[in-house]
Amino acid sequence: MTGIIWVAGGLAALSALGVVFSPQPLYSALSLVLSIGALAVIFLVLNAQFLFVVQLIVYAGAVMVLFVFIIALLSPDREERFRVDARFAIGVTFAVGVTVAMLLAARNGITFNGNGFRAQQIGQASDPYHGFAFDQSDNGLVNTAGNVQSVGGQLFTTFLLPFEITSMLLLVSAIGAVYLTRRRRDPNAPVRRERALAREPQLEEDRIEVEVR
Amino acid sequence: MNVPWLTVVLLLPLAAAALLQVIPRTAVTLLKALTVTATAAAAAIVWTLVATMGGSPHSAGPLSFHYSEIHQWIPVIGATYHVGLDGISAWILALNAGVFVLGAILVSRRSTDRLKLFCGLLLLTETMTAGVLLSVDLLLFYLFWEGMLIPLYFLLANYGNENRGRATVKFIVYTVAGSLLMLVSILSLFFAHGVASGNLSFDLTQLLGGGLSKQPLVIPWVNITTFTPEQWAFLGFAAAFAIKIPLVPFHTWLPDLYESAPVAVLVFFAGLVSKLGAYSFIRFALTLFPDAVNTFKWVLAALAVVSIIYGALMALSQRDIKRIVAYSSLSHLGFIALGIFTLNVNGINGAVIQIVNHGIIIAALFIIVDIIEQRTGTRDRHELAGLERRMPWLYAFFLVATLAGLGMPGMNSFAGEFSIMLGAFQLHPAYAVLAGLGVVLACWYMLRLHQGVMHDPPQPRTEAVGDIRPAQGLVLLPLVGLMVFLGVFPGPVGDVTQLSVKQTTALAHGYASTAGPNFSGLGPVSPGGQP
Amino acid sequence: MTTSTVAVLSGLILLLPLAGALLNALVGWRLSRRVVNAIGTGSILAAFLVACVMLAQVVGAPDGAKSASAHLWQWLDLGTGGLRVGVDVTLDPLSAVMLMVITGVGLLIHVYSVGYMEHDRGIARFFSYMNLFIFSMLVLVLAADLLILIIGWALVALSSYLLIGFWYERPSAVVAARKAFITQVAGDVALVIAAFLIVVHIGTLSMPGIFAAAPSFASGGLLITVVCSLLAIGAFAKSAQFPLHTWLPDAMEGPTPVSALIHAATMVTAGVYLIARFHPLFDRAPVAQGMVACVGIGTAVMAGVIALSQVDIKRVIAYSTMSQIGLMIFAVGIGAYSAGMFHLATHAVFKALLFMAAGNVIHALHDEQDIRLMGGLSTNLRRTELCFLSGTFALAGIPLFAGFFSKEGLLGFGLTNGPGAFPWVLYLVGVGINVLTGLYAFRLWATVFRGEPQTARVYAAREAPRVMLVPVAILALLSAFLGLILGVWSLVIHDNFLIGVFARFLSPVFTTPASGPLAVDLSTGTAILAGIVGTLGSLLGAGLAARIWLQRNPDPSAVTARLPRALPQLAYNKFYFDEIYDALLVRPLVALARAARRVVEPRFMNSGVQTVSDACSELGAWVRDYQTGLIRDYASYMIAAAGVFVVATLVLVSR
Amino acid sequence: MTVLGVLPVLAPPPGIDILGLLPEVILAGGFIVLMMLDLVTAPAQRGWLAVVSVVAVAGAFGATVWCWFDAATPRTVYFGAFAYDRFGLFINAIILVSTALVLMITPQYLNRRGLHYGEYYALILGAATGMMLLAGAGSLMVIFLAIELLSIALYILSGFNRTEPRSQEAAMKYLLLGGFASGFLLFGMALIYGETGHTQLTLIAAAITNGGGTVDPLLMAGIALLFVGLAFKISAAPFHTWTPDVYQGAPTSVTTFMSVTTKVAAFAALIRVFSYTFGEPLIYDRWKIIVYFVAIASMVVGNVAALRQTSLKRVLGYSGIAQGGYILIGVVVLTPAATWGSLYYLASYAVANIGAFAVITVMANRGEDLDSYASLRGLAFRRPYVAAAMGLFLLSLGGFPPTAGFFAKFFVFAAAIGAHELPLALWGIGTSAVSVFYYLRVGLLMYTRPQPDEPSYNWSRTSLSGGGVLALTAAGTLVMGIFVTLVLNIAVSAQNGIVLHG
Amino acid sequence: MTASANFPYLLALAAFLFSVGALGVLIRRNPIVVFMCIELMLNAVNIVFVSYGRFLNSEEGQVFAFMVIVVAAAEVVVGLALITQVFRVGRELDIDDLDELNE
Repeated sequence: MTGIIWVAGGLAALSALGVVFSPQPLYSALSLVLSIGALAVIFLVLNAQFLFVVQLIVYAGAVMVLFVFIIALLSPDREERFRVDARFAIGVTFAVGVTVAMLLAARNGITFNGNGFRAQQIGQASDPYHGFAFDQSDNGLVNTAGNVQSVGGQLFTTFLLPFEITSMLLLVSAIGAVYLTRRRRDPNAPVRRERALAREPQLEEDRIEVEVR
Repeated sequence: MNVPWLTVVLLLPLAAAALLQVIPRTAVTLLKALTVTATAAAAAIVWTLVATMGGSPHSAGPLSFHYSEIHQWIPVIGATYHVGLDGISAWILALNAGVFVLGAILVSRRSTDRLKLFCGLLLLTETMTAGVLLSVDLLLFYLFWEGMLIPLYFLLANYGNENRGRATVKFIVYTVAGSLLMLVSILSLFFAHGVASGNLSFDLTQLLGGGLSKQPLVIPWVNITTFTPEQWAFLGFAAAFAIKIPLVPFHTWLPDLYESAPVAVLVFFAGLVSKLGAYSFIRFALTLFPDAVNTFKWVLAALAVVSIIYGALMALSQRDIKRIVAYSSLSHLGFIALGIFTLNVNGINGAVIQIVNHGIIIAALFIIVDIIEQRTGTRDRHELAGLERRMPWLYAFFLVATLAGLGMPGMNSFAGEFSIMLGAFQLHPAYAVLAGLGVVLACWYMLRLHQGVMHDPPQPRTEAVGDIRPAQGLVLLPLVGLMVFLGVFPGPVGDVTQLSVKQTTALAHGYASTAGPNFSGLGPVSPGGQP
Repeated sequence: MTTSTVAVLSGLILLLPLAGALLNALVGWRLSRRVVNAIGTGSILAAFLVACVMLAQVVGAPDGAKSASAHLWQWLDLGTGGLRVGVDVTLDPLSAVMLMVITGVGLLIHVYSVGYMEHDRGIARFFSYMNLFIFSMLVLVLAADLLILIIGWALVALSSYLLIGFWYERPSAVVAARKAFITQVAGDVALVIAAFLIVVHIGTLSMPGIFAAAPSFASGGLLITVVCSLLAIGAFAKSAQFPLHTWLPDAMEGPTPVSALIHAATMVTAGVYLIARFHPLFDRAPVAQGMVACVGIGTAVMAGVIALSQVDIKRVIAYSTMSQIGLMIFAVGIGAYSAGMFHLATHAVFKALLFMAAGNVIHALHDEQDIRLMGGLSTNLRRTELCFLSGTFALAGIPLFAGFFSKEGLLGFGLTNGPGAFPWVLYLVGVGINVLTGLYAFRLWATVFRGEPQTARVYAAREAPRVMLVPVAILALLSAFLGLILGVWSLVIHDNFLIGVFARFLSPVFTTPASGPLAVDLSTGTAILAGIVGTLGSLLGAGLAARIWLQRNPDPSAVTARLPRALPQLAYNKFYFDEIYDALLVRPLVALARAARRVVEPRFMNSGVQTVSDACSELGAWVRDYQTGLIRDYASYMIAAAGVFVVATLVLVSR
Repeated sequence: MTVLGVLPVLAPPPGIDILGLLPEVILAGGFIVLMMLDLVTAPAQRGWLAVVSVVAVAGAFGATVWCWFDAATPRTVYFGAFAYDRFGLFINAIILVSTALVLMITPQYLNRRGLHYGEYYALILGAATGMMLLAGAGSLMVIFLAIELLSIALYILSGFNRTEPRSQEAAMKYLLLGGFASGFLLFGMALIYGETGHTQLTLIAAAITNGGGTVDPLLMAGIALLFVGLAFKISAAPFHTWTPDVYQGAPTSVTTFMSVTTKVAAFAALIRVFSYTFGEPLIYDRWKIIVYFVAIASMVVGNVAALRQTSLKRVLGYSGIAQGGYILIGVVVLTPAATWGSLYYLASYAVANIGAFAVITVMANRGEDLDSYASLRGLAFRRPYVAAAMGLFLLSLGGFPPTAGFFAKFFVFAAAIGAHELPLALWGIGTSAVSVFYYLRVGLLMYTRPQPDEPSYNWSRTSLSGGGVLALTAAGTLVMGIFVTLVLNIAVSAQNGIVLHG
Repeated sequence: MTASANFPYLLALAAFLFSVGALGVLIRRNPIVVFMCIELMLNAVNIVFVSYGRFLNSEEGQVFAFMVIVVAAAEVVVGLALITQVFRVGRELDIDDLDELNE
């Protein structure tokens, strides 16, 4: 198990670097697919079979296809190499810092044996879900193979509200996507491109006023 | 009788302002008539109240009010609608009512295009200033104090000469900065009192006991010992009031603003609004922070003296006659402030008397300067001369106003300045002597102003001007009459104020007083002086 | 003499001039000249009659009840611990004398003005101011409260200011008026501060109260010395004494009747009155008294010297006035209150006379005032000359004329009762002044009326109309005989020949335990000798003047031309006091004011606000610079902040 | 039983209570109805969609009022996922009133700008639903989803003007940065969930309280990151940078909507999470530092940057940042008074800000937003009442009595001083003084007579509904500034009624 | 437990992915790639959720991760629609071009 995690983790990390640093958007997209897949493997190792499936179908399947489709549609150029500037420095510092800090914090701040791990104590102390009790043992519900059913049950009971919100969310994004991309044939909608262009001088005026102020 | 007169005084102008909105803007005469009527009605009520308020006040206590009303307002934080009229506020309220009548009358034909707006704002300002004078609850007071800026802002921003924009913003930002510091002080006091007494209140009469710590505040980490919380709170109040009065070096908004504002605004702005700082000092700062006041009185009195002399010097070096009057106002307000910081009966009484007097004088001076500007088209001292022959009536009015302005004995301001200087003398003779220097300087610049405009052979601009119209004379006449009348009979003012002033002074001295010569009793009054 | 009588009479005498002033001021411009004249002089005539009644009241009152006060109304009452001032009036011999001088001389001058101002358009204004002056002066002398006295004191200055600047289109008049007023205000301030000291120490400003409580001041102590010095400074400003004297000569810019009334007869002597009135305090402050005496006599000498060098007829008289008042101040400084007051009274008469006679001359010469352009006027202005001569004799102290009695009285008192170890030093100076007085008095008369006419205008000069001559004549008679009558009367009642009756009359006021004798005691040989020496001094001066100037072509600078150049130069330029004050006071103040406007206000006063506002604006520009519009920049800010926050919390955990 | 188990709504098991969601459900229903109606509405009749949406909002408001009385004892519904309490309902009311006001001024504006499409109303209602869910969110998950719901709707609305590059740019910025911020938010939530074992706020609070005297570094990191995510939504410095750009680029009616409601909803969540979940002293002492800093930074940056602006929308954007800083004071202070002070602040901010933006909206000309300073010049001479109303709103934002803004600031500063956080109050006061400068400058411009050589602007006539909105907001500004108790009492009982235990 | 011992490294991996994604947002100019980087960040979060859920024995983490995926998908839909809309008309695919709104 550990080995799989390490291999998949390493792969995910490498492909993540690929996403960020490959000059071709398409390569980035493919790297991302790879990364997502590697993460899916980790999910599987962690007994999240449901997520494993969702990750592959929704993410690697639908979302990434969409990405690739858009890349194809807009056919972006190869991006010029990034410059090493203040932004880059901030980003790298943050990346290194957060990773190291998280590693240290996780190692030192959390011990799974003993009293340090508070969440577990609390979980045992007060069980929140009366009707849908967990098996609190280490080989409990989560660990049994095939937790799709239990997660699904949770989605329709404990997490009903979030689930419903999700539906609305998708509806909104659907409307939005349709609205944004649809070409209007609406006679009532005056398209005033010239207006948009005509704003330029206005802007200049604004700028001048800044100076004069 | 159960008529809540104070509320009526507050609401009457407001109601009139609302009523104005339904009058078409073309009905100029009606608009003006309504405004004048409303202010006059308010004035009639106020003057009747003041005239009949003799005798002992209704409520006893450390501060007593002849008329007061109290209602719940924001119970959650213990804020109340508590208004009260006592000897100190009475005369200033009377002045308030008067200057607004004057302002309403003076609304000139030149601003007819937006007369409605002007009248509405004027009435709103009256409500706000009256509220400042009547509030006993600190939060209510702050509400009016800051709220006053709104109509004033619109008035000053709308009417006046082309420089008004900058001047107005400067004034508002300056005052707001000071007021906000006062707000912090009010809140500190409120909580300290709440913790100490267990009940929340913004009522002045409740807060008098203090509650703020008198231990010096130590800034953590750097370990610097600073003033006590009480002193800090006092400084917050002082900042707000010193800016409003204004004391040097917080005065820089004043000349610009006075120069740009139209006369109809100036009569009540210079005549009253700037005095509210002085009034509030007496009403709130002295009573709430006796220890701090006693600590800082030396500095504040010194600032007041600096204001007197600095204002006089600045007035001496101006060419613009309106600016001369503006700086003279600074100088005279220094006198008022000096009277307050003496912390004795004479000084504070003098300050109250002088608030009223100076309101009358400065209003008259600004009206006169405005007339001169209208007639000659200039305010440059060097282009004006020889108006006496052309405008004998104006000359006469101006003469009286000038004399009153320079503190001529026999004029109204003498009574105030004498008691102020006496109070200052009791604080420390040096203050009185320096203030005396201010009097001499005042004499110099006021006479130079008056003579420069009125005497000498006429200049091209002053050759062909005519005398003031009878209507203008009728506006000036009561002012000038009051200058003389109150100079000869200042007694009534003192009669009304003395009880409240005594109470305030007692409060200001009521706690551990610091050093300073003790002249609390001026000794026996010789029978020769009394009937 | 009851309180109510005093109240009624005082009210009446105050209201009459005031009513005249108001009437003329408000409606005078619509009335005919005759009516204006009638109002102006009539009100003073009425006041004079009331004053007579008041004098009679005082005279008729029994001994020990010569003084009465009345409370008119409460001016201000600030409660216990505060100021209490009543509008109180006192009628006593001292104020009665002042009332007579003010209304009497005032009446004559008003009558004279009718003629003098005949062609002036502002006659209503003039009479209004004049009446106001009389009113103010009456307030001053009747006041029984120091604060009311200060009010009168300032009102007097005001009327003086108005009248000096009466011809307001003359720039020099305008400046002179302002100068006079500012000087007066400086004196007022001194007076006010003295009042503060008094009220803080005694607790009242009521004059009877002050005098009653005077013993509570330590005699000769610092406090009383300061109080009296301040009072004296106030008096000096009013009476044009060194160092506050420079306004008086300039005040001659006013019309001549004004000079006669205000700057000779009444107002300028108010300082003498003040010190005399506050004698209970001065008696306890010998140092202040000495200061007053020295200043008085010093001013007398200085003014006499200057008078000798001047060529303007009115200025010569003005300096002579200054000199004579110096003598009066000297008198009250050494405690010769009665003598000082007597000289005040006689001086009022003869100096008003001189001014009015000079006015006649000026009038006749169409506003010519330079004595070098006069001469030989005695042919055309014979009556005026006679009157003038009477005044000159009185001024020079020629025996039996009014001035003789008063001046010798006070000088003799100085020798016998003067202060310090060597009273004769001051006396000798006084004799010197007598010589000087004789010199400049007769110099003026000689150069104006005698000799050859210097200009053609002199030939065309006409005698003044009757309305101007009659008052002058009355005064001439008075200055010739007033002293004599009183002297004879004194002799009749076996009293001091010089000022006996007068001193007796005033004695209820000045008799206090601390004060010594009231008048020179002529029974001693020293006193008689002093009188003789003093008189000889006066005669010597007169003789010298006659010798120098009674030539065919009297030269006004006959004396000074023979002296070393520096001295006449100094004297002619009034010892450069104006220039010194200008350099020491006016210019620095103006420079300071200019510096305040040009440097302090913009650089320092505004800088605080400006700095804050600039800083905010700069900060705003800085923030705006970081608002690049680039998403990546925005994201980098977020990341940086988030990183800092996470690290911060982690660090804080380990704390 | 199985059937009922599948349809828990019909026979809800314990913990599911549709009544608690009534306003949200009504609004979501309105959203769906509008979506449908849009398909059958003729372009010229789209004004009716506004009417329908206002009706939906009114219905939701009615439900909110009913719930207010029903929720006298607060509780959570949906297994702790949603708080049914007066706190949330108070926020709901603000959001609904704001939404209704925005909807009233919208049709005219959209018509002028040629943007009148039916999706607009659906999206507005969708966003409003998300905000209300955020206001009542009782679990991290709901917070996240509600934020995303409202965000996605707003992303689209920002770019609603598809032909205007600036609008598109604004949408793009908002979207990318919003997604970026969501990452932080989620990371924080993940850490919090992991360290406490729960996503339900009440349980998290219990876990922290029971956690003993230790502070978990990862929990703190999670809290910090969660704050970053929320700070982005309330546009607090230094996470504010998108605000002025998006406000300026988005159609004005959308700016009006989101400048108020998003902030209000996000603040509700912020207060619920930070003040009432992470309030345990040991934890509080640590996150306080961050919020303290962010509050001060927001006040300073917002006010100072606004000094140098020339666009009214940007100024109001920066002013909104500063106002956020003031409200954050109420979060830092952590006393009941601070909470109801913040609530009062939110209400007053909503009224004044909607009013101010409504002025820009109703002024908008055919084809362009008149939001530059130059275009304000002389407004008072042509549209005196509009200018007066604008002045009033600016004064309220500047904190002048007797407007609502004064008492808002007052309560917040009072809370700070009462909790001995004087420096915070002083920062607030100093920056308030600075803010007066630019508020007044705008006001002054309206009252400056334009020079003859300057272009004269053709401000639109104020429509009935636009005028009504201005009148309502102006009246609200004044009423809240004088009859304080009307709203204050509600805010206090909202604070008292907040859910603390499941 | 071996899985427990891996926990810190999983967190570190998540942190790494997250921060690399953030770095990508900072340095990449193609909006599509920026979007991918954001997806990367969200994925990183999912690891945290799942691994925590695993060790806490709760399904909440998985449910949360599921929600994240859904939201990410929705966001991508809107985002890509917007990108096509913004950059359809011959504009270079570069977010640095979007700097008209800056003051």
